[in-house]
Amino acid sequence: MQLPKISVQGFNASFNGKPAVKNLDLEIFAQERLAIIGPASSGKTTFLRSLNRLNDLERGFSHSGDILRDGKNIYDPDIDVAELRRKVGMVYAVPVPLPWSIYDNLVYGLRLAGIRDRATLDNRIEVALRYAFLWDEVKDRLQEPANVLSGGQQQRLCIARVLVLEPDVLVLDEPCSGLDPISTAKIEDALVALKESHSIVLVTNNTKQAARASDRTAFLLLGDLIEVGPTSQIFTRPTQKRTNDYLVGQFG
Amino acid sequence: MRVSPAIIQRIAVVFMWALAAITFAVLVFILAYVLLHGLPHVTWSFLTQSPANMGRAGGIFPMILGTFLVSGLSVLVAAPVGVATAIYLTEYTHEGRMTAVIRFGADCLAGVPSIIFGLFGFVFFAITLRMGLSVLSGSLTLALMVLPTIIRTSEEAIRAVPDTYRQVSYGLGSTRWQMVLYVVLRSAIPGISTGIVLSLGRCISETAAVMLTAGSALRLPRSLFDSSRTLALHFYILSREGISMANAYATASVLIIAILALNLLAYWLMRKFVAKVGR
Amino acid sequence: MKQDKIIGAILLLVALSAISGLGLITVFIFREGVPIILRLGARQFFLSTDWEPSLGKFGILSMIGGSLAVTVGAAAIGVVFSLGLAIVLTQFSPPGLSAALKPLIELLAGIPSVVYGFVGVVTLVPLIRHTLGGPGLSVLAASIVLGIMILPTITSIAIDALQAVSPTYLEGSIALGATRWQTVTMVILRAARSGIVAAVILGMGRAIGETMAVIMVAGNALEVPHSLLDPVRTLTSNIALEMGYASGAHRQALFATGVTLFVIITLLNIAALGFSRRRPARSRVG
Amino acid sequence: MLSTRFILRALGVTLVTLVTCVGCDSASRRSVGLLGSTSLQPFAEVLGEHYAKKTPGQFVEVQGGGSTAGLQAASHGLADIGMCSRALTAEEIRHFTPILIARDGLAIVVNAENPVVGLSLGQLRALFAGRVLNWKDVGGKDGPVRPITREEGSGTRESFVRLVMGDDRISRRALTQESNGAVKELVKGDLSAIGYMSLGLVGNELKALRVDNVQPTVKNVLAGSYTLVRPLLFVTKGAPGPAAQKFVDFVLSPEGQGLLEAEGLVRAR
Repeated sequence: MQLPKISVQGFNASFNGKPAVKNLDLEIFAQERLAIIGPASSGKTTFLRSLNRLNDLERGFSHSGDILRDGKNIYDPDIDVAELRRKVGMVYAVPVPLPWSIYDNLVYGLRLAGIRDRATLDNRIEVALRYAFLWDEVKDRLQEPANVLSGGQQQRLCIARVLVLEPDVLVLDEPCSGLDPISTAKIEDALVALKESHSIVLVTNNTKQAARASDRTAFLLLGDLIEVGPTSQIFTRPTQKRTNDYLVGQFG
Repeated sequence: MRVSPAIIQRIAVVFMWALAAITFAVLVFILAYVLLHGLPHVTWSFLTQSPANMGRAGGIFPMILGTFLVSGLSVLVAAPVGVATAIYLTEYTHEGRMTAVIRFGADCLAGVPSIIFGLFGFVFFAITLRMGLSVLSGSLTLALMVLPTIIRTSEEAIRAVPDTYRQVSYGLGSTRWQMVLYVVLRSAIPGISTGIVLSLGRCISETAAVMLTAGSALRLPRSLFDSSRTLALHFYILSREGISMANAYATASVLIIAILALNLLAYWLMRKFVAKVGR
Repeated sequence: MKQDKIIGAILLLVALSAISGLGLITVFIFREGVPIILRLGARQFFLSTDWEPSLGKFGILSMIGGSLAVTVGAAAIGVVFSLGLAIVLTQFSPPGLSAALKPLIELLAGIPSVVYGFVGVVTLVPLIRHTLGGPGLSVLAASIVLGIMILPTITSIAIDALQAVSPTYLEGSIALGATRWQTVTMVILRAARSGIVAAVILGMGRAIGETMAVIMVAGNALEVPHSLLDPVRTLTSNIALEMGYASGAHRQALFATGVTLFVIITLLNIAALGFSRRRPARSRVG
Repeated sequence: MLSTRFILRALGVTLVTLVTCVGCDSASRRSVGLLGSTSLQPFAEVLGEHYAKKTPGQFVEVQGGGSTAGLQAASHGLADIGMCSRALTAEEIRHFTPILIARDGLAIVVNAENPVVGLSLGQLRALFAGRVLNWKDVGGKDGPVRPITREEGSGTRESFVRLVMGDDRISRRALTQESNGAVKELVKGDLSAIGYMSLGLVGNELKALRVDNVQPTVKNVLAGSYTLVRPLLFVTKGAPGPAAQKFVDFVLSPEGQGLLEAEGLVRAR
């Protein structure tokens, strides 16, 4: 069995003393798509934002336990948080293009990392845009403002913006919540291709999407991990009653 | 007989529109009064020559330059300080005792009348720091005076930048400072500029504080340690000493046109800003 | 991160130095002005109307009274017009028109005070003198000029306060059968009350601190005014009139006048701050 | 990016400006600095203008501030010469060297429509002290008297008090104006007003009253018959420096005196 890309061990997270994630143990492997499902406020997003330490910026956030990435605890004091965030790329529920041109959006992360070489920038952008199935749509209009793109295009731009940094983990927080079925399908297709070279964590409210677009599924409820397993098994033969209740629509 | 509420409303609205009409009529009257009396005397040579015969003849070039120096320098000093303060308040700390102290200080400073700034600048900059009545004393005094405006408008502009932008920037691996510099300031600059432009307008209009700190020398200032008379003060002296009404009106016209231009600029920047952050 | 901590510390330092200006002002004004108040006694200084610097008499009661008179007058005029404007622009005007008129109010705030004073002297003062009598330079003239000058301050803050009232109030009230005007007077003004009071207080602070325009139109006589048509001297004009010449005790007394003004205005500011609810802390991540 | 460039550029400009300006010393750039009486300021500006034209490389910087401020400035070295439009007090004479550059008649002015043509010194005193409140008591039309005075510390006011008021105090109801021009405007527009100002500034829109039957004219001042006269002084602390002395010499020369006379003042000698 291969080593996990990310290994979460006894991880707790709380805001102002109120626990959001409780004693979580979970492994995320390379080349897999892990879906996290669960009703609202069950700690999905908190968990996701712990993976790139975005929660550190929230007031009153505290945590315990370890999250190992390639065997190294990401909460160690000698971790370069900026570097971590580049390698654990995050896509938000609502597409947020910065109010600049498409090109500036794409190169922003690279410039932050100190990469200025024009050829490298252009090359990385093309690769990322192709991954996100956006290249053909924007290759001739990179200097146009990003907010003229459609919602689906904007979200794929946001994915590409993360991909130019060549992350090895991609975390997506309900990336298709505001999108139409066609845009959603495009993003799900992109994830299939991306999984070859990335670990993908996909938080979603849409159980059908989890069933379609993931290899394994984890079910969180009120901060507790109830069950995790291959997607096909979770959706057909959940071992926990609460998982089954959720999937048939008993709550949430 | 009871008057119906609809009629009362109609009367009230007519009354309030009348008040509004009077207000705008006063504005138009003041502008027209000054410009009609003054513009005929504003010629190219009036703008480019030095005054002669204590301002009875000649032009106002030294005052234009003096105004430009005093206001420009004060904004140049106040803007970085004010914007930095606003950044601190919005991006580098949480609401707490420190922000309360800073905000209270800024609010109090905003209420201090200009004559007090003048007294202070006179004692502190001109005498204690031995800068004399000079462009430097005047501009530092004015810088202190417009600081609260710059802090407040910058803070508002920075707060208007959506939080999601900050999230995205962090997510792409920026430090806080990079985020502030590249995302927040870049979006907030039109809004911040609006405050700076309005502050520039206040500096140009100010009389009491510059009278006590920058002095009233008629000559072209050659250095920041020279005294210089600003346009507003020149207008005041010309009109009050009864030296030359024509030149007083002309000076006031130049002043008013500068203010109009700055207000237009501020308005344009504001619209640009609103369009940018999509409020 | 370490770099961010350093930058944060630098920014804090800048912020503190920015407001240290207030401390410096307080220290310098008080250092120059307070000794003479102590020497003469607060009674002699604040409660006497006898101001005769050449005889060593420094009583500023009439100036305090004068400042209050013109400030109250200005507030009365300013409030009526500002509230009317604020209400009509927020409640009864098409949005396009309001958007076009608001910059004009800003412009009114941008006109230099010397220009207000001057136009007041050449138009308003003779008008008062010929129609109402008296010297023209008067409490009334100063109140009108100051009223116009503080109008933009009060109006813009009042507009903010009125706009902050939740639209559900309006809908709820209209649904109960009230007219828009009834809603404004009974619901919206009440909800925006504290903001409006803060606006008025800040406006009064501006009026009491205004100098150049007041010197020009108030007449500056030392006698306590008995009517609106009498001339009046304010704290600010007392300072600006005599500062250029003053030395020794006279100069100290003028700084003490400044101290008085400073204290009054700071109290007004604190009152206004108390009334204007502080903006709620932003829920923030960055 | 835009913001960094902008901020860096702004900082750079500030720094360069400050450095260049700290480098240059202001005193070396002006030849003579004058500060003081606002009554004298316009005349000094005229003198300075001609002086600068006549002697290339020389600049005269003139500041207002008032007579007393002028004395202080001279004593602190803030200015080379203080300007004073009143006689020095006994105390002041011990500290300063006065140079009489001209004399100035003090004109009593009323509205041109006011029928009164002359007043005695006593009547004048009673009007300004507020003892006489109606013009008809001094031979005018029925109507209130509105005395207009200058601000405390003004050389014009102090001269007026010394020459006219004696032990009386100026009425507290007197309107106080901060400049000759403002007094002039007010008297021009108000039938009831009475004020005082420099004879040279009266112009032809106001009526200058006879005092004790003497018409206020330059001739009468020179002859000594018009008694409301004040000295206009340049004041230095000790002997003036060479540059200041050269300017003083110019002012006292026939050319300088001629300029002052043309402005309506009365020559020093």
